[in-house]
Amino acid sequence: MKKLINGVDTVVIDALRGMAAAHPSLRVDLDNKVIFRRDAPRRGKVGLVSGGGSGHEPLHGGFVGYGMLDAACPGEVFTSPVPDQVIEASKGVDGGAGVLHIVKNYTGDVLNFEMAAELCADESIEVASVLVNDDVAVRDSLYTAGRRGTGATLFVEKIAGALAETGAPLADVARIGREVNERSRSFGVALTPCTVPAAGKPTFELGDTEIELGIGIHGEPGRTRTSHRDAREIVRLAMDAIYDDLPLSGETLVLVNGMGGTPLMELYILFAEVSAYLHEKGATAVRSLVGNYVTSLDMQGFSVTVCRLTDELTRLWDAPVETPGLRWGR
Amino acid sequence: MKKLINGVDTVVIDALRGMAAAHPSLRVDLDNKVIFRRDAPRRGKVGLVSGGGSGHEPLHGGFVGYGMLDAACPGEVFTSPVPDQVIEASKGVDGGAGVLHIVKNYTGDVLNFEMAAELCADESIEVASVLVNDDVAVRDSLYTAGRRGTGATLFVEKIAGALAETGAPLADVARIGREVNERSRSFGVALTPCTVPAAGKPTFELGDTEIELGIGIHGEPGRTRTSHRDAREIVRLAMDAIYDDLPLSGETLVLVNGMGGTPLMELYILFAEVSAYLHEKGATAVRSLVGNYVTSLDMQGFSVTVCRLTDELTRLWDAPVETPGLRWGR
Amino acid sequence: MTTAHEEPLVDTPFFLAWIEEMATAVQVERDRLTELDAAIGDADHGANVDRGFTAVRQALADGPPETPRAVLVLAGSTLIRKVGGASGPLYGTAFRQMGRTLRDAPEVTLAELAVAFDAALAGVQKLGGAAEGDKTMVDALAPAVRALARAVQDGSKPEDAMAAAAEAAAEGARATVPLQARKGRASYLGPRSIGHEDPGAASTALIFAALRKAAG
Amino acid sequence: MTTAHEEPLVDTPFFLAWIEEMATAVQVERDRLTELDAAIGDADHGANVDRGFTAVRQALADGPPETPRAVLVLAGSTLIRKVGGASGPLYGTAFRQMGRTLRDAPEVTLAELAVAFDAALAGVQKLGGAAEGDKTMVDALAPAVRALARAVQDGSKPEDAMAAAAEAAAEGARATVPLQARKGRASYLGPRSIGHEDPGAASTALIFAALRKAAG
Ligand SMILES: Nc1ncnc2c1ncn2[C@@H]1O[C@H](COP(=O)(O)OP(=O)(O)O)[C@@H](O)[C@H]1O
Ligand SMILES: Nc1ncnc2c1ncn2[C@@H]1O[C@H](COP(=O)(O)OP(=O)(O)O)[C@@H](O)[C@H]1O
Ligand SMILES: [Mg+2]
Ligand SMILES: [Mg+2]
Ligand SMILES: [Mg+2]
Ligand SMILES: [Mg+2]
Repeated sequence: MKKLINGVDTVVIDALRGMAAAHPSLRVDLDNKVIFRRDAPRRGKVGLVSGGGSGHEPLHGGFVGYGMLDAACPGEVFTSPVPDQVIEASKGVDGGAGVLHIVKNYTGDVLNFEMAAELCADESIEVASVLVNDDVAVRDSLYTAGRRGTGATLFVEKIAGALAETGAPLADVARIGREVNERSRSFGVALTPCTVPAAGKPTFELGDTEIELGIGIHGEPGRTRTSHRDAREIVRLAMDAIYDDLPLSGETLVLVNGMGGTPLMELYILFAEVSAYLHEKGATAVRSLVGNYVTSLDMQGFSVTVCRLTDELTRLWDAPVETPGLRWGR
Repeated sequence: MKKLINGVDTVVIDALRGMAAAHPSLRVDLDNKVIFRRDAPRRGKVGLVSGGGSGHEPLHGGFVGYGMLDAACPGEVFTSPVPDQVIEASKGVDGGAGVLHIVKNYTGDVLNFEMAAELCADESIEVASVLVNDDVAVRDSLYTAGRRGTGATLFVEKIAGALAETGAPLADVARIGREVNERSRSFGVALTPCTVPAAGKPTFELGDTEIELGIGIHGEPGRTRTSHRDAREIVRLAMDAIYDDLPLSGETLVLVNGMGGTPLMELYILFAEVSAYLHEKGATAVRSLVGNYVTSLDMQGFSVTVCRLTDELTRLWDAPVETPGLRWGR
Repeated sequence: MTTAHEEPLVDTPFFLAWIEEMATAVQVERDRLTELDAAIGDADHGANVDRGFTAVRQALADGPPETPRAVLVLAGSTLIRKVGGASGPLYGTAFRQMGRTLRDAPEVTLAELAVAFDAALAGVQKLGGAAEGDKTMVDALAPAVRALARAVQDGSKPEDAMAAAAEAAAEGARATVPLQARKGRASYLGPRSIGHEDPGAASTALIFAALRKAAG
Repeated sequence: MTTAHEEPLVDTPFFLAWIEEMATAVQVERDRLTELDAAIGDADHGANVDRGFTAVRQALADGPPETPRAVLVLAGSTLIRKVGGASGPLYGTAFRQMGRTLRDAPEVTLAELAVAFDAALAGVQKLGGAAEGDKTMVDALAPAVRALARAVQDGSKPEDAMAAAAEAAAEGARATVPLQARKGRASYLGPRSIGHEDPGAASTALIFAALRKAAG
């Protein structure tokens, strides 16, 4: 394993040091491992807290700032944060209007955020939660831990963040977050595994002509393994899986997301195919992001996330945002 | 080779289709392979044209837009564009105030841009050029093609673009571009080679415990091969090489740039070390970028670029920019 | 552990020894646990439990509690505070519930310990919602807890009861191999989760093996 | 090619045949050229010249020019317009300069051809600034041009003169192996460029091998 690190045990804290040095708009609490907006808490504004395992950067720390998150709690690599972090973050962003926890649906994330929420309640911090579960590769049934939260997390964070910035109450901010999640679906594909620093070797092996379909963002193998094929066909597999679950039409917001090791050029090639697919179905990508936003360390591959927009969602998407990873309008 | 493409011969055009679909603020001329600002040419404004081989995305196409480039000419992968592209681009952005060509110092880029500039002169388009050659890994001597242009290209494009936006004349825009180049230095390190689609296999082989020092951005091997080591030590090697050439002090602009396959987390770890190194030397990174900006397909590795700022350069760096790859202030 | 009374008693040093054995075991087996997790999860289980029990060992060294209850509650809350992931809250809850069931005395009876283990299992199941057969730590924990209770009821010596629990846990962990996961990350794999041992069940087996070791 | 006159003449079909042979040769050798470029450059030389000569073949098929001059000028400007990189302008200039040196007649003399090749070399050197020994295409081109001129001066038959040029080019390309590059990308490698054949010299050798083939 070759990585640009100082040691497998210090990757998270060393990266936080880098974020602190690079972004004066953030306040990084190295002791508690929490990334705050420098101006948090903001009086009367709902505080948005998200978090999860590290290794998905820029998610979540890169989305802390005006119009998006107030704080992010990075756990160890691929390990959900501990309740203490979430509690510190929640205390630090509570401006009296309550705190929204944005939680990706993984057993670990759910349990740790739940524990934190209970302890916040003990300290009279009002907490609401939005659970993100957009990944159609996993069936939501008695036989699974339910759908995973992946690319839609970014949409939820951006749109709920924009509404919170207007001074909207906690219930409304939570509502819009859930609405975004309900209107969004994702599907991921891997060309290569990734290597967790502490594990020291790739999480799985994949032949030279094989790909994994239906992967999550934790280097886990996907639902099925199949033969590698053209970008056009791979996009069709991904989009069909999404369409089967949520028929697409009208205006959509699309994220073509790299898993960390895929060149931007390839993501644009994929976006062209996604755009053509949508067109065929009578839908349009009126808003889009193409890049590495919700990653899986050095994995090569991509995910595509589609959100069926409403006028309100489009307006909130367009609202100004100023974070290390996403910025416009300011 | 596993890549998310439709065929090795169509990667550039397919990616351009994706850019066209993703960015309404751009006008992509698929026939001539030129990416324009939608509102080009702008009357009275110097037009900025850059270009080079593809495979370095977001450079250059991702830097077309308000406050930066007016057009970019992507060549085939790692192959400089042909003069026709540069001529089309120059014609398309000439608003009567002349055109600045921003050229990275590679034999191919220099020759093709020179030919284009001559033909532009025939058509009465005034052209000035800035040659970017910031890479300290190559000695500028009779025995080399001179220093390569790498990370500083982004600085030149941003800062010259900001000055052009103020309506400054061609000579001034060229002057500031050259000044940025002269005040900037870069050094790159690879952990893995990259794979050029048409070549189908990695450009070199590197052992499990080896790294290449002094690489460029075309998948070429570096100046020397050495053993892998901690991020801190690798950063020291890179920064010493820069410092030997240009002693650092005062306020600097720093780019810690991923080569395409390196996780953002690792880039932040590197940035923490760069920042500590500068501090030790009595310099500060008052402005910075951490991310994949000047890439080499799927290569794992990084480069670091430092520019010694002046008040004027800082002001122009801070000026609004609105491109797919770099955006603030709008 | 003292057996001087009619009813066998388990004392604070025993619990400290148990935790010491656990910390050593997960450290030694860290890579194997991570490899199990790489196959059907996200390759962090070894690192997670190692980080957790190392922190517990440290917390106990910093201020050694005086009762089994306090040892277990401190261990549990340390796990919750240091591990993260799914296993952090689950193991943390297990130890905390175990501790909270006990009287705050320097020694507890074997029967009380059996009840405490039952509370651990109940805590894990309440929090995680997993039943036996879902391919989780519950598949090692539940049979181990049952085996201990049965042995205690049968009047076994402490070391025999704990050995029975360790064997049941190991057997339960092995038995997860052919199962398809229905909880946790491995459930995302659907049928592809079959054929691999569950990492949490494997670490639970280590915890009970440590119990047997601590019993001498 | 006709040799009916006292002085041997080279006609348009010969030049067309030459280009056809070149296009075939670089297509066949595309991967080898790219591998040479991967070792000391950026792994695109095979793709570059293949794309270029395929485009030249197409341009000639679309509107076959009637004179050697027109064939060469069209070939040169097509290369400039389609290749990019360092080799595009350099090869493009070589062919254009060659053509522009010739009279606009359907046949040219061997002596005129030798002069044209000399112009090609001069064009490449003026544009790229490389001297012999810098480990570039010039290391194959210069000796080939000299060999051709010498053979013509010695009154050799066209096929012999071209064979001599081809041999000199091949020898020149081989001789780049031990050199350290001083121009082009390979120069970035410093001493590490030693031990590899220069890709541009290798493709130049192919161009002269094609010349010999076209001569029969
Ligand atoms: N709902 C659950 N109930 C009980 N145990 C669970 C549950 N979900 C996961 N586990 C256990 O947790 C283990 C994984 O722990 P770990 O790898 O540390 O956390 P994560 O899955 O968050 O990466 C699984 O092997 C399984 O035994
Ligand atoms: N200054 C120069 N003069 C002559 N030939 C050169 C010069 N620079 C490069 N070359 C030739 O060009 C070849 C590389 O061509 P190619 O790979 O197509 O372009 P690039 O180097 O731009 O990728 C080299 O092998 C060398 O023979
Ligand atoms: Mg985990
Ligand atoms: Mg090239
Ligand atoms: Mg795990
Ligand atoms: Mg090349």
